[in-house]
Amino acid sequence: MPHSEHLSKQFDSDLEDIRSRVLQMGGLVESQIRSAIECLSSGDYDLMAQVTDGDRQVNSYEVEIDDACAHVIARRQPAASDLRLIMAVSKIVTDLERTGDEAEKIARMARQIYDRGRLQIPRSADVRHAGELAVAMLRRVLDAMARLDAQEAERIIAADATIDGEFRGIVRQLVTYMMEDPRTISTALDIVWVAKAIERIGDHIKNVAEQVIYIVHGTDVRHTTREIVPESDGGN
Amino acid sequence: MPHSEHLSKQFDSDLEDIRSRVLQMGGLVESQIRSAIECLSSGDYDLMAQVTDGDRQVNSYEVEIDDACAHVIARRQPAASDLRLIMAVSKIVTDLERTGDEAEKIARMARQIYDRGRLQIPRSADVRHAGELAVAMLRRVLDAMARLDAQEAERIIAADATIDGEFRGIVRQLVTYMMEDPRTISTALDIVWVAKAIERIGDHIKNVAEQVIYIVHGTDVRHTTREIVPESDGGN
Amino acid sequence: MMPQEVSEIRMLIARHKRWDVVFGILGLVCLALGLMTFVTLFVDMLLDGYNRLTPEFFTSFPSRRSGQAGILSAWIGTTLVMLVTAVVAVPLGVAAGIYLEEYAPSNWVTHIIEINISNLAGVPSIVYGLLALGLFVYEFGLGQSIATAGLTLALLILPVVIVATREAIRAIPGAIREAAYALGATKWQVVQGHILPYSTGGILTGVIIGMARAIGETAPIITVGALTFIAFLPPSPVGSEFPFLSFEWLMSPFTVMPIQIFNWTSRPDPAFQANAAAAGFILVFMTLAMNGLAIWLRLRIRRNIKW
Amino acid sequence: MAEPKPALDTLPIKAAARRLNFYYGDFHALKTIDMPIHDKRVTALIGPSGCGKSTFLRCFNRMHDLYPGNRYEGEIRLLPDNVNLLDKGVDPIEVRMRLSMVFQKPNPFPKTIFENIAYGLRVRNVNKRAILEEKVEEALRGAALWNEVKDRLHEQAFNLSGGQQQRLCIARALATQPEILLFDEPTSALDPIATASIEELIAELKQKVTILIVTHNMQQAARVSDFTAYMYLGEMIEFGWTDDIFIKPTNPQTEAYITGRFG
Amino acid sequence: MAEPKPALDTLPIKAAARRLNFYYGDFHALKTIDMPIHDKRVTALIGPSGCGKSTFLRCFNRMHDLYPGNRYEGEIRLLPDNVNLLDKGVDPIEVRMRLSMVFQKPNPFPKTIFENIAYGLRVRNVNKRAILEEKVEEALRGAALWNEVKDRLHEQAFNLSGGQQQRLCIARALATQPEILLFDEPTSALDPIATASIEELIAELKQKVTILIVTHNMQQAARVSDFTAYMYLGEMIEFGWTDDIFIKPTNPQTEAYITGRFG
Amino acid sequence: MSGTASPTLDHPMSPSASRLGHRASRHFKEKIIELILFSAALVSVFTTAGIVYILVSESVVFFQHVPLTSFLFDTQWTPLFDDAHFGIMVLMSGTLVSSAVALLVAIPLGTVIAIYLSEFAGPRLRELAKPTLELLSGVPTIVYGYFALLFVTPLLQKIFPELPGFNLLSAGLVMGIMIIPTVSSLAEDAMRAVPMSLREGSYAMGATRFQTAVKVVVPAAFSGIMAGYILGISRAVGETMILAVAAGMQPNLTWNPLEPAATITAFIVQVALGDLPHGSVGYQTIFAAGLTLMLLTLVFNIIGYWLRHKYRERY
Amino acid sequence: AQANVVKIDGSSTVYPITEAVAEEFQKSEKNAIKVTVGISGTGGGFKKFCRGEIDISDASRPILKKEMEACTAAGIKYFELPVAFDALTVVINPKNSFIKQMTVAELKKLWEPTAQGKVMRWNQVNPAWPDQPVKLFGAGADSGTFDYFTEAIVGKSKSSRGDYTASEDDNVLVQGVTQDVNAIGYFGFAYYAENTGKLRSVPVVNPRGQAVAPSMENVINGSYEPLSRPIFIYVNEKSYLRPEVQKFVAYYMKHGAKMSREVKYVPLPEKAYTGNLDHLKKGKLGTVFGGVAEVGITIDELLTREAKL
Repeated sequence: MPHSEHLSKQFDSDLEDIRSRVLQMGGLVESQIRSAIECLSSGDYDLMAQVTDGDRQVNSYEVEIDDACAHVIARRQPAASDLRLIMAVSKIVTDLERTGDEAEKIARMARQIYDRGRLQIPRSADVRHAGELAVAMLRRVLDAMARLDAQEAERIIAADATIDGEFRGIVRQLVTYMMEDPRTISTALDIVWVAKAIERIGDHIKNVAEQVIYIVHGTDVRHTTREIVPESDGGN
Repeated sequence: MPHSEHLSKQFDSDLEDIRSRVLQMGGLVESQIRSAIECLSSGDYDLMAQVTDGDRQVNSYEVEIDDACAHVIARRQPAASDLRLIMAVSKIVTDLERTGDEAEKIARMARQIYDRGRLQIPRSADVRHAGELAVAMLRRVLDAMARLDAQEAERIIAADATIDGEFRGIVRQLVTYMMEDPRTISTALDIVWVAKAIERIGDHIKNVAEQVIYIVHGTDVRHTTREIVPESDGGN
Repeated sequence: MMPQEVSEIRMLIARHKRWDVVFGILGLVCLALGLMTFVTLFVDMLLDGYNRLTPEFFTSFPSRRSGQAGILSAWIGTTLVMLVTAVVAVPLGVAAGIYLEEYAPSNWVTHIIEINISNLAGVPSIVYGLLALGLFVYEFGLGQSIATAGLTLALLILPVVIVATREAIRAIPGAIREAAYALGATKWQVVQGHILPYSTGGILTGVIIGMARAIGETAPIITVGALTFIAFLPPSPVGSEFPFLSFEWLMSPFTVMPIQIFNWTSRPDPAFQANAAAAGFILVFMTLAMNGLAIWLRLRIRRNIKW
Repeated sequence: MAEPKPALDTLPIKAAARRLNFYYGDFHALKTIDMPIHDKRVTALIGPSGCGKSTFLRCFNRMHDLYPGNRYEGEIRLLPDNVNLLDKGVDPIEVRMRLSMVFQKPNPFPKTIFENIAYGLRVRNVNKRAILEEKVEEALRGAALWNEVKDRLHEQAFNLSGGQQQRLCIARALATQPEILLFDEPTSALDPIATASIEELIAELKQKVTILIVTHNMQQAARVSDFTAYMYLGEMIEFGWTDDIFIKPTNPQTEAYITGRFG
Repeated sequence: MAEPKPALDTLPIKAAARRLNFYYGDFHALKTIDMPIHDKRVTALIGPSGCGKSTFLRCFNRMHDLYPGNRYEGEIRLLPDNVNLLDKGVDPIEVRMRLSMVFQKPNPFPKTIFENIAYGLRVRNVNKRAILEEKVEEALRGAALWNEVKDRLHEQAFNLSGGQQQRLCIARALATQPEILLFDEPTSALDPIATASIEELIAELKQKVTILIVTHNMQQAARVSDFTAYMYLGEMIEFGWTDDIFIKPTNPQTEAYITGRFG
Repeated sequence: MSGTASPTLDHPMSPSASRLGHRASRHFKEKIIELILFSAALVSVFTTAGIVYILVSESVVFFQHVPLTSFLFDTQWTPLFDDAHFGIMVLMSGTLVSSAVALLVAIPLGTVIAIYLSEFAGPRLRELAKPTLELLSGVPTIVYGYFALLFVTPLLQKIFPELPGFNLLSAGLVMGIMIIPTVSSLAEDAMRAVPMSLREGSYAMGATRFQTAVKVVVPAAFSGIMAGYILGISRAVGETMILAVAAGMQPNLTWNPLEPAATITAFIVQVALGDLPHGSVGYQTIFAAGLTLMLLTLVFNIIGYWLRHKYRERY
Repeated sequence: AQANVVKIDGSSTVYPITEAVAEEFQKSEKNAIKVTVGISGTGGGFKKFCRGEIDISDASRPILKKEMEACTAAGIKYFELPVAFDALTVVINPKNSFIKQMTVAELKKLWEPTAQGKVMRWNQVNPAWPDQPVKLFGAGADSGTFDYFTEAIVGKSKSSRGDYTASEDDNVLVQGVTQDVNAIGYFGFAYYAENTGKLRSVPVVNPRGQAVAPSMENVINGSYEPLSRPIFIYVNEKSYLRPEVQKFVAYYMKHGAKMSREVKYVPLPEKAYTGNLDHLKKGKLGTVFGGVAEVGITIDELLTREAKL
């Protein structure tokens, strides 16, 4: 992929703008997830409200970037890597936005859990661990996108299985937990949703990683590796 | 929106091809959901396998249509309504594919439930009802897209709340159910996943409807109505 | 722009525009000077020769009596000489033009031919007279015949015809040529089917302008030694017996209009000056008609062929 | 790009056509056109061949006055002094001194690079060598040509490449510090690379000068302009932000043209 | 479009350049070019000005033979009879009878519409009125011009519009049933609407004839071709399916050109 | 196509074998035609060769009698006198002075008229004036000769009472008028060929008509204008009858246009008409003079050629 | 050569007479016989004559040695037939008041080569004349007129000053003298006779001391000396075998006197023409001048010489 500049500086700056906005958006989503997980363990209501606010910002990022993509296509007729970037970005922002939604959902669950007065959250360490895994993955995928590193993207796709595994483990343990004490069902179910959200974040990150590969190589890897990967049960 | 033809018949046929593929994909996804719901009540293993197979087809639709969109942009430099169509289609197929994934997930859950030997499924009527609602919504949104009917799309966006409501009801009842008989937790949780899948289908359909509005008016309605709509609890 | 700046600019413009007016007037004056000269000449000749412009003037032979003298042998001689000139110069000139534009490789031979032609165009007509005297009259033994005069004038206008042909051909866009070649046409097919038809108008215009120049030429014909009293007509080119065509006239002695004029102007009897004026008027009228024809052709072509 | 666009009526205006009609003899070429030209912005005129976009452009510096049988009606007001450029009392030469034009084909004069640019100044009776040199350099820098030609200012302009020639023409137009720069399909005779450099230049020039550009290449309008006006059969069909024209035009005719459905 | 594309080497080939070199005097214009021309497909040649794309195209019907100092090396094989078009023993006129060409600017002969099309046949000594009439109609239908001109076949070709003239030139090229149709920037002199109609025609023609087209307009190559070859400085940089060239070219130079990063 | 190549089945036209036969005769015919056309082109070379041969071979005889130095440097031209002098400078001066006078008329007037017609005049005036003007060069020169002698000279004598009846001035003036269309026509053509875009470029800078004409159009058309001048010079130098009639055939080494003088052409035509025995040295002088004239025009043409190449239009 | 055509070429001086004869002759023959008359000058005429291209050569002087040799070499024999007398006339502007007559010496002073650039004013020729510039007009140096005038006045053929306006076209000289009050020129009598209103002839003092004005009578009676000269036609012997040439020459001799007078030349006495016919009949070929041009031959002298042949 050429790193030289376009003849049109305006085009360069348009693309650069889009790229950096996507990374900003990714960074924001990353901190959203981190905060949401934090909410879960701290029960910090302010932070929860902050996450809700942050999601609005994530949403507006999505709208703006999509708009920018349409403008680049309309005004610049991008081709080859530029076109792939735009097409991929348009997909990526959807995934990032939905990741943001999941983060907000986690924060909302945290509020629900703390509203119920629960102070001890079942499997919170596991959830936290899974959450951190997701944050790390997101960071890696953003990095891969910034560096156009397709190999890293492939590793990220493979790593999604780990999160899926964590999720299945958490759900299995929560089921046991619920069976042991049916009164915890509501809370456990909230945790299940949190776990599900994290699992879903993993999926979105995987989607982003697939788009990174598309940007770099122009090959659509969706639904190819996935089918080789052993089927996950449960959520996905 | 002009219904006249392009000077380039090839362009016309490319666009027409994309449009009809999206509708075909939508039709396929619709039947996938229908079949999956059917699996749930009938426990028909063949049908379940069929849904799994069908999902592969949905996936390849997604890849093909995305490819076609990239080609139209690279080869035709679409503008205005054509550009909006392509951009929207690229978003729509993602949502349709994920809808397909959810259908497959429902079928997988059904298998899991029937594998466990359960013959009586809790809240199956409610689930079925929610599923039928989703199928109807999908049909409506495909229709709206075919007719470029933005008003219908707006109604569909509003209708998503109904499915969300159904979902919350099902979950609430399942929690009660689980509390009553903790042994049913596994199965009930499967049903929760099914309900969640249907709820999620509703979300995807809503996304599609938003894109239909974008196609018609060029206005991005995402994250606008949503924030006015009262917050849903639970899944989303 | 500041207001005072605007007013400054307005003054500047006014000053510059004064030149437009001055030059416009100057141009008109110059133009009028040229045109007036022509008109003066023309009218002067008409007035001087008016009384001689009778039908008999055209049907009478020259005579020592100014009142009986006419231009019959002169205008027929001129016509025949022009015929020879055209018949020789047009095919040669057009062929040479076609060769140079369509066939000639870019080598020293072509270069020499090209430089040579542009030089010939500037060679004084009297030098052609010397050539004709040495070559046609003495070497070829053609004598002071219509053939000699025709050939001499043909050589004289050959560069004009070649240049006109080349220019007419050059005006045909290369794209037309390429189109024809691309359809598999041979070079000659291209020339025959396209180059010639499309350049005909331009060539004709050039030929007529060349002929208009030749018709008034005096010096080379004098040099050849053709200042002659001729009171008879050359043999008719059309015979009543087989083969009906005769070329005897080619070798016939002749006189032409400018020679007749020259002759008359050098007569002691001033009455001949009127004859000269009348003949001059007719000659100018002939060139006028030829130029008119050329202009008409040029306009017609401009209307019919657009690239 | 993605910042919200200011409302049209809050933007400063450099010129405005008001009920402009134009006739070539009996032919009604421009029909009651109203259009603002926003200050320090690029406005593109697009439309199919014969739609009148070039005709409209050429009204701005009264080029039509050069040929007989042409007639204007209505006004083109130039701000801030609110003079009607089409007024009979306004000298077209004065108009042309205030609005420069760049043509379809690069048309440098058969002079040196320096003299080409100095021409406009000399026409204004600026003849001092020092001033000329300063202005020429300034104009060449403005047209992003200085570095390429500074060592050969006294060579013939024809030795430049097509794209350089066109930039020279832009420099020539800039040298007189025009209030509006008119471009009449400035890249239609250039290859894509030269075209890109001209477009790039236009993007830079709008920092300093108001630009009106006619282009038959829709994509070019999309690339370079802030505003786009779509014309058809001598009428102004739609005027708006370029982004809006190209993504969500409001007029079905504009839509048809933009999407290649014209007919 | 989205059906899987067949592997390149399984497609039938109409012609192939093999180690083709071309020299204008001392200038090495084409450098060892190898390229297939697939049968009944549109192959586009793109690249910046001076890259040799037109030069390459003009090798196919030996147009370079018209001008002195040009020299070919290598082969262009025409299938199925496997003749080398560049062979000294092969008459360029014969080559031109088998491969027709359409030029940059519409170049109808200043003759009637009928005679324009009949010309190629007449050159082949076809002079029977009935046959000519039949072939002319066929060619005009093939060029989608019949309906527009059938009532004025004996009018001057210059009375047609630019786009019609170019379609007439295409009809003229078609009349002799060429094996390959060569287009040398066929729309660069046309407005967008006429361009669209020519592109449309090319799309239809490929049902019947193999097409090789040179275009300076990348987007046009993208629109009309099945295959695209990118040339630069006389070399063939990349050849492949148009979709691949425009979405995922493999060569960085191609990528740079396609994305407008050329330099 | 090579002879062994398989026939092209898909080609609608005749099979390749017959095409090959066709081709052989085609090539033969093409070659013959080319040869014919080439011969036609050679005629011009033969013409020049003939001129040079005639002039040189006769001049050689002349120069056997007259040393080249005296031909070039003698200040008298009396080849037919008993005391014969052969100073070609005498005729040359007459030729150059008359040409200079003619060009002083034709070049400014011709140029002004060309600029006026091309840049100032309306199309109707142009369409009318140009061909009418061209008629000036169609008038037989003998007519001009008497016009100069009988009309212009008396007119000039009102201004210069000392002016002799025969003089270079009046002949030159009339010759100049005759040459005007040669200059103006070519110059105007060259100016019209300057693309409108250049003019528009200038007007768009705020230039007036005059500024545009003088600063842009004229420089752009310079080479074509030069071509007109050169052709004008050639015509002036080669003009015969006007000078023979009106300049006074007096071999007079002078640079003063108010005096009578003989020119090369006038001398040639005078001798050609005279009673001189052919083959005499006196008679051969006309060839030496002709050769000089030819060389003179050659020099001008070469200068013109060089100028045209140096200032070729590139717009 | 063409049948039935009598080809004549040569001197412009003889031309008017020959032309007039030819015109009348053709009329009398009802155009059955064609006659062409060219003007190539005497030299040009002899060149053609000695190449056998023409039948008759007009000559304003006798055939010269060189030409005789050429004719001999080509095997051409000829009859020499004097046809008229020409009187070279010295003319001045009618407004010239001081010249009444001129002597040969004065003319010589004016025209001799040494005068070139020196004798520029009238008073240098004759102190009695005013201090006015002299404007000279004369025949072209290639003409028989010039040869004769220089021989007669300066004493040596072709010996003349060069700074005068020379013209082959005598009308040009007429114009020159007419336009300039200080002009003096010389040319054939015919041109003076046609322009008596515009010119004044100068009586020249003859060897007998009489100032004689040029006129028909004075030439015929031999008093106009030394500026009168005979003019000739030369007839190719072989051509004379052709009946049309015979008829033409006969016609010429019969009507020559009348025609000469008509075109303002001095006719020879009748016996001269009959003598010529006699020569033709007897086949008397050749010239009586021996290849040199002489001056001052009177009609009588001429007749005597011719008779001797």
